[in-house]
Amino acid sequence: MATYAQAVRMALHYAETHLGLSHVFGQDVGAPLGGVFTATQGLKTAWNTPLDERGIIGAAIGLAMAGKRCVAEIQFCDYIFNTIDLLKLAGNTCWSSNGGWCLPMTVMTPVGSGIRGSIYHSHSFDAMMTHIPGWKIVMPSNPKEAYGLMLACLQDQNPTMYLLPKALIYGKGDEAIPGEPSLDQEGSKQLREMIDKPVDPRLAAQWEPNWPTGLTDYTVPIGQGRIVREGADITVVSYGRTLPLCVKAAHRLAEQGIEAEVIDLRTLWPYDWELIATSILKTHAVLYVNEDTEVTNFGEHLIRRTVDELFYDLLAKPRLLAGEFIPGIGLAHTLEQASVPQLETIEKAISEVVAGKL
Amino acid sequence: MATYAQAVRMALHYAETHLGLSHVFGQDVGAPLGGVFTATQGLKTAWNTPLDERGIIGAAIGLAMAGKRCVAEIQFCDYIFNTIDLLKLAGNTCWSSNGGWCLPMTVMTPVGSGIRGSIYHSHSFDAMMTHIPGWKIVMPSNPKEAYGLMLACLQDQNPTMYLLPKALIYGKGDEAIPGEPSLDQEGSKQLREMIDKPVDPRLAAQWEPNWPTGLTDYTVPIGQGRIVREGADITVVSYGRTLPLCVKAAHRLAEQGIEAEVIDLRTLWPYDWELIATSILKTHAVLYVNEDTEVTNFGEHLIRRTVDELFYDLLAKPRLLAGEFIPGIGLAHTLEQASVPQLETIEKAISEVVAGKL
Amino acid sequence: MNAATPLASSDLLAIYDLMVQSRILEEQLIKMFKQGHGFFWIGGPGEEAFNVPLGKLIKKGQGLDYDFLHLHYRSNAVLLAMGMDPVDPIRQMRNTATDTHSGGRNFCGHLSKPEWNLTPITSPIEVQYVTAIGTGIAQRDHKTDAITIVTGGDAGTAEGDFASCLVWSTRPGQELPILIIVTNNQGGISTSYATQHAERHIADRAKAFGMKTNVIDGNDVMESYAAIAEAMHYVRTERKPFLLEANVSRLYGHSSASGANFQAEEDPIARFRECLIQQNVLDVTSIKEIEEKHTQAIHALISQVLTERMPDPASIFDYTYWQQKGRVM
Amino acid sequence: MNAATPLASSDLLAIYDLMVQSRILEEQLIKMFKQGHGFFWIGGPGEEAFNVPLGKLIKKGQGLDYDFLHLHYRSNAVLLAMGMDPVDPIRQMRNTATDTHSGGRNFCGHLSKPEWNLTPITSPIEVQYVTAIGTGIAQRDHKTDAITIVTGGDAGTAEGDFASCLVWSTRPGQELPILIIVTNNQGGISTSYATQHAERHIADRAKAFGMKTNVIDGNDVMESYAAIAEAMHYVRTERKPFLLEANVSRLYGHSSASGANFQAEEDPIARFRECLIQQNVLDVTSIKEIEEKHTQAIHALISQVLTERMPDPASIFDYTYWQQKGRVM
Ligand SMILES: Cc1ncc(C[n+]2csc(CCOP(=O)(O)OP(=O)(O)O)c2C)c(N)n1
Ligand SMILES: Cc1ncc(C[n+]2csc(CCOP(=O)(O)OP(=O)(O)O)c2C)c(N)n1
Ligand SMILES: [Mg+2]
Ligand SMILES: [Mg+2]
Repeated sequence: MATYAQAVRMALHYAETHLGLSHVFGQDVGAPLGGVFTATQGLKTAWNTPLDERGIIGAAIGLAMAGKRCVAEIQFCDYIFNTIDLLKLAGNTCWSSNGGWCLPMTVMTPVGSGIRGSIYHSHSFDAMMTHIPGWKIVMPSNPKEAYGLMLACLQDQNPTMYLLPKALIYGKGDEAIPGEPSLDQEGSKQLREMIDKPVDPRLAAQWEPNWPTGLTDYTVPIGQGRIVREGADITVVSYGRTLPLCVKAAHRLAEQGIEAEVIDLRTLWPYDWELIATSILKTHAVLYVNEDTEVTNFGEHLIRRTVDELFYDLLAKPRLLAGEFIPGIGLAHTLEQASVPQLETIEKAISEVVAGKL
Repeated sequence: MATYAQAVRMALHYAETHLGLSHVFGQDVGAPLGGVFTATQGLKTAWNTPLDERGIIGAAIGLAMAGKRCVAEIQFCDYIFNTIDLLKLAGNTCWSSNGGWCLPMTVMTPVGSGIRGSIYHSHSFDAMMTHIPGWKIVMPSNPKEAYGLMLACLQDQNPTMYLLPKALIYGKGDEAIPGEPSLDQEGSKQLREMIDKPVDPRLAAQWEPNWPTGLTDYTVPIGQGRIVREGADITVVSYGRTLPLCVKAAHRLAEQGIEAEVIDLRTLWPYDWELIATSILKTHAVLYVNEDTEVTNFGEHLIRRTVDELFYDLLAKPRLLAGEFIPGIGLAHTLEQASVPQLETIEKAISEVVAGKL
Repeated sequence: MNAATPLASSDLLAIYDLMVQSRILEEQLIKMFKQGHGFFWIGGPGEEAFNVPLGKLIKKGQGLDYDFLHLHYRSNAVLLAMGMDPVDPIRQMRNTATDTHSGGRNFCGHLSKPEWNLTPITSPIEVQYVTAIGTGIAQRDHKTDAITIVTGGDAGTAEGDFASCLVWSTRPGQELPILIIVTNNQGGISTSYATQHAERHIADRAKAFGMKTNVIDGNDVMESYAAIAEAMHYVRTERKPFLLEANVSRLYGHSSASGANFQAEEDPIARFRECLIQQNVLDVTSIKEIEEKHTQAIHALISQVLTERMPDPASIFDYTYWQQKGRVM
Repeated sequence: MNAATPLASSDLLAIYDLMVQSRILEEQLIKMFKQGHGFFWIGGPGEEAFNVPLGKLIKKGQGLDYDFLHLHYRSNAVLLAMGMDPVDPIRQMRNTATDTHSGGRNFCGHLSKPEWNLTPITSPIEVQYVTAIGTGIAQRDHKTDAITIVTGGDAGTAEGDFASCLVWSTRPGQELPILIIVTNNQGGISTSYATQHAERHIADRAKAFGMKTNVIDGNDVMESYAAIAEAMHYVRTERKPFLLEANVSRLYGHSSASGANFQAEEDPIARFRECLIQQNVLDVTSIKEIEEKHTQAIHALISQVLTERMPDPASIFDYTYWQQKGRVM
């Protein structure tokens, strides 16, 4: 049973052996560390860069121009904000050249709170990123789809942004990635022994990964959301760290007779409006949940779209639950909890929307 | 009758002589050019920097830390996107130090379309900027308020972002800045002779500005919008280049019996919600207009707020008219016109919202 | 032509011819701007003595076995020397739908040509110095003599991206085959180099990284040709970076934003012309003929382009994604 | 103490005492992390021989007549040498409401102290090199001997901001009084300097700008003290920048993220201790006494801090703006 980090690693391994992925790079991405979250351990194409985010994104653009498939990592999305011009450039290159150039490149970066990362290891990036045209943006919330969406990115002809919710990174899913050892405890242990680099430096120095042989081209198509839980009372749309919390909240509320339909958006752009709209037409109420700060937030776009297209179908006002509009997430437990949606606040917001239905 | 550029220049002159403004800097901001839009000509504290936006914003932060008042210019907002991390840093410094440091600094940058600026001289910055906590953000739409809001920025203890709609920069207003020569043609000529640098290089080399002596501390408070035109049928909220177009559209629609109330937001953050809400409670319909690209747009925040607080007071669905979600604004006239709101599209959107009222 | 052999008269004449063509083209583009046939002009008059030899020496083609180009907005002459049809910049100036480089979307001087590995020239100063890293990496990994070439102005070297290129191209054991070029015209828009830069030569900044460098008179055709050839030879064979700084003129100011009027700086064409006259390669008649030939040809092209259609408003959505047409959502 | 006179025994002892205090504090902070009394540790064990002299030589105070500090996250010893109460880092480690540097908001090692011109230490690598430009400008314009001091690691010099600082601090006629310090511990988190940097010395990069530089053994107290004093004297009197590169150890790895376990690198305290023993300034008894004194004091402070209150959840909104409390909109 793979963790999220292992799923990414296996997807990258599959891609470097089957899909022509030739460069996986970023700060501490290669040996000895294999990434601060271990997601790039043991990959034959992984290498370490200088400590220079602009160089990293620039290199990815250039590699794509040269026809090379790459995954460039920004160690934390908190450090991507000096490259926004380059992300915009990547997003406008095809358009500016009137279709002359395409940039198949993938940027991967951990986002969000949940590890007590304090001011500079807790940022979200979905709001700003969805404001940049020309990209496709994914944010898987479980290992299996982390695998499948990575393969989708690596087969797209456009720049793709792979947002990795760091709170989930060592967590396991309940669906198997095709080709991984069995889903049980034993399988987890086996997988760990096969593809996790030993912590002991002496063992690590000799170590070679032993990749599962049955990995497949299992792909989650970009642009498709998924109904994670069905329900008739309200549509809850989320992604990333808050998605499993929404599911949990839905289960808890079911005990009180509230049936929430939970959608994992999975792709933030271009997003699955059809799935959302169909669900809202059934439930007549919607709550959007994410943890980016709440002003000029992507959830506000979704609310606008909802109002634009489904205004007269709503029986309650559509709502957004997002991060507080403050300059950072404070280190103390008390502060982090109060800054971004938690299970309790999500549960409360769902109940409130449902209670407000006409 | 001052142009917008002259108004900024006079405000900066007033501030450097009366409010302790000690540094106005950026690319080509000092002599010989005085800014690519002439907004900093003749100022005694204006100087040229290296071609390095990160250095410019960094210098502004440091000057503020040292207790110096400054205005840092980014030549076009199109070139500010590699400094977003520094803007975030400026916005979080007071908060991160738990109130220990304050950063009274002003960044000024031209935004928007309207001069056939093509892909890299037409960008908007209101969406991303309003997503950055800790700043106050203004965007005046006429010379008098350009003056008054600059003085407000220069007296605030926080980082302030002064967005300058470049389409309006050589335009005149119909209200006088206290202290400027008379509002008529003669006054304009006189002001030009007093404070515009001659184009002829030989004259320019000798030139000294002759500042109007009666300039005052006229200030437009940050956080206050203004009703530019009253009306009972719909509230139209805008700022910058599109504001005068909204007013024009309102006048045209009045002939058809539609009375639009037009609000100039003036301050984007913290914005004047009371003014907007009061107006919507009267008109029961609202259109937000800006020209930034439409996904994860600040107008979507305003729609969310509207839905959150006034859902049951709306007789039509609230709407946003913004720039198309494409990677840039094309050079050709046909392309620029089609990419961002114009008089016709604004007029059409207002009519549509009003027509949709229940 | 290559580095070792001196240039034959026919080569010199060909270079001269291209320099004149390029200058006439630029002057006509300025005229188009002044007559209202375009919104903005920026270009390279004054850089022909450097840019034409550069274009001649580029290994032209598509893919890893050809040179990758990350140029800036004064590079029309480079492309003309590579064989670009002069109608291309005219169309871009006029922002017609027929503009093959940007479909009427981008400013003149912002060329893009995948068939020749010309990556899109873009307005933000110096980003080309980081995108060049990527093609450099790809070419380091590939068995070829092709290289990555990146050019930029002097003022722009103050951006961190220039430093990034120095750092990344010299990583020990991972050096990149990049020819880094700085065309130094002693200033940015209105800001002079001397007021902002303590470096005696920008090229000196590369020395701390052990990079080979050269500083040349970019107004001298022979010196430029030889220096470019030598630098290219080094990069092609050693697979390591080289920084070449060329001092050049800027004959019509920064761009139309600063008036695009003639400035009294050294004219590299006049200088080369004198030299060719002295070598008896050129005479008064052929000088006139060359000028007239190009003037007429360019006039004809302008007349043609003025009749071409403007982009369709509905096309604004096209190519946000690869091969996509129409609105996305 | 100043540059010219050799250090008296009492000075040496004071430095040693601070180095030990700092080391014990860091080791106790690591222990707090390992015991779950904090979420993250980063700090400067291994840099004491450089950081304590630096702290001692700073002109401490608030405003333009005192040194402005733009430090990085390994600077606890600098601040202790300036007289900071050791309870401060402990509170930051424990993220209590009583943390005067960030109110429990920021990681340990991220100090901020307006009274001493210590601008907030922040996580993003190298932004301090551009904010330093601003205080440098203010101090250039002010009649004072106070200067701006900026420090950073070796790996981070690959960020463009480091280059920006070189460019801006050497503008001809507008030089800035900045002491630029690079503490070179030969790597970033896991990435070694040798694999990414072709510069023999990082300091060499400043030479192209005509900047004075020095590269020193930052594990040697005497050498560090003398070099810092000399560099400061130059900056204070010449009002020009100076780049000082100090080779230092990193004794507990990068941070708690990499385990925070002891690494076999040269220990500057052990080295200084030997030297003081040989000079008869220290003996075995006083060594023990000093260690015990600090260990006990810090234990007591930790016990105290563990009883202090956590920040109030409602406080998350405070100070988004100057002197503001509570939700803004
Ligand atoms: C990032 C960025 N900042 C500012 C500008 C505006 N601008 C256009 S050209 C120019 C001067 C460039 O000078 P230099 O690099 O020397 O090149 P030159 O034009 O002299 O060839 C400036 C400031 C820009 N295009 N990009
Ligand atoms: C802009 C940015 N990128 C990445 C990181 C993550 N990070 C923290 S410390 C570090 C290594 C820094 O190395 P160096 O500059 O040599 O300083 P040292 O820690 O060795 O003192 C990295 C990559 C960061 N904090 N900021
Ligand atoms: Mg130049
Ligand atoms: Mg280091």
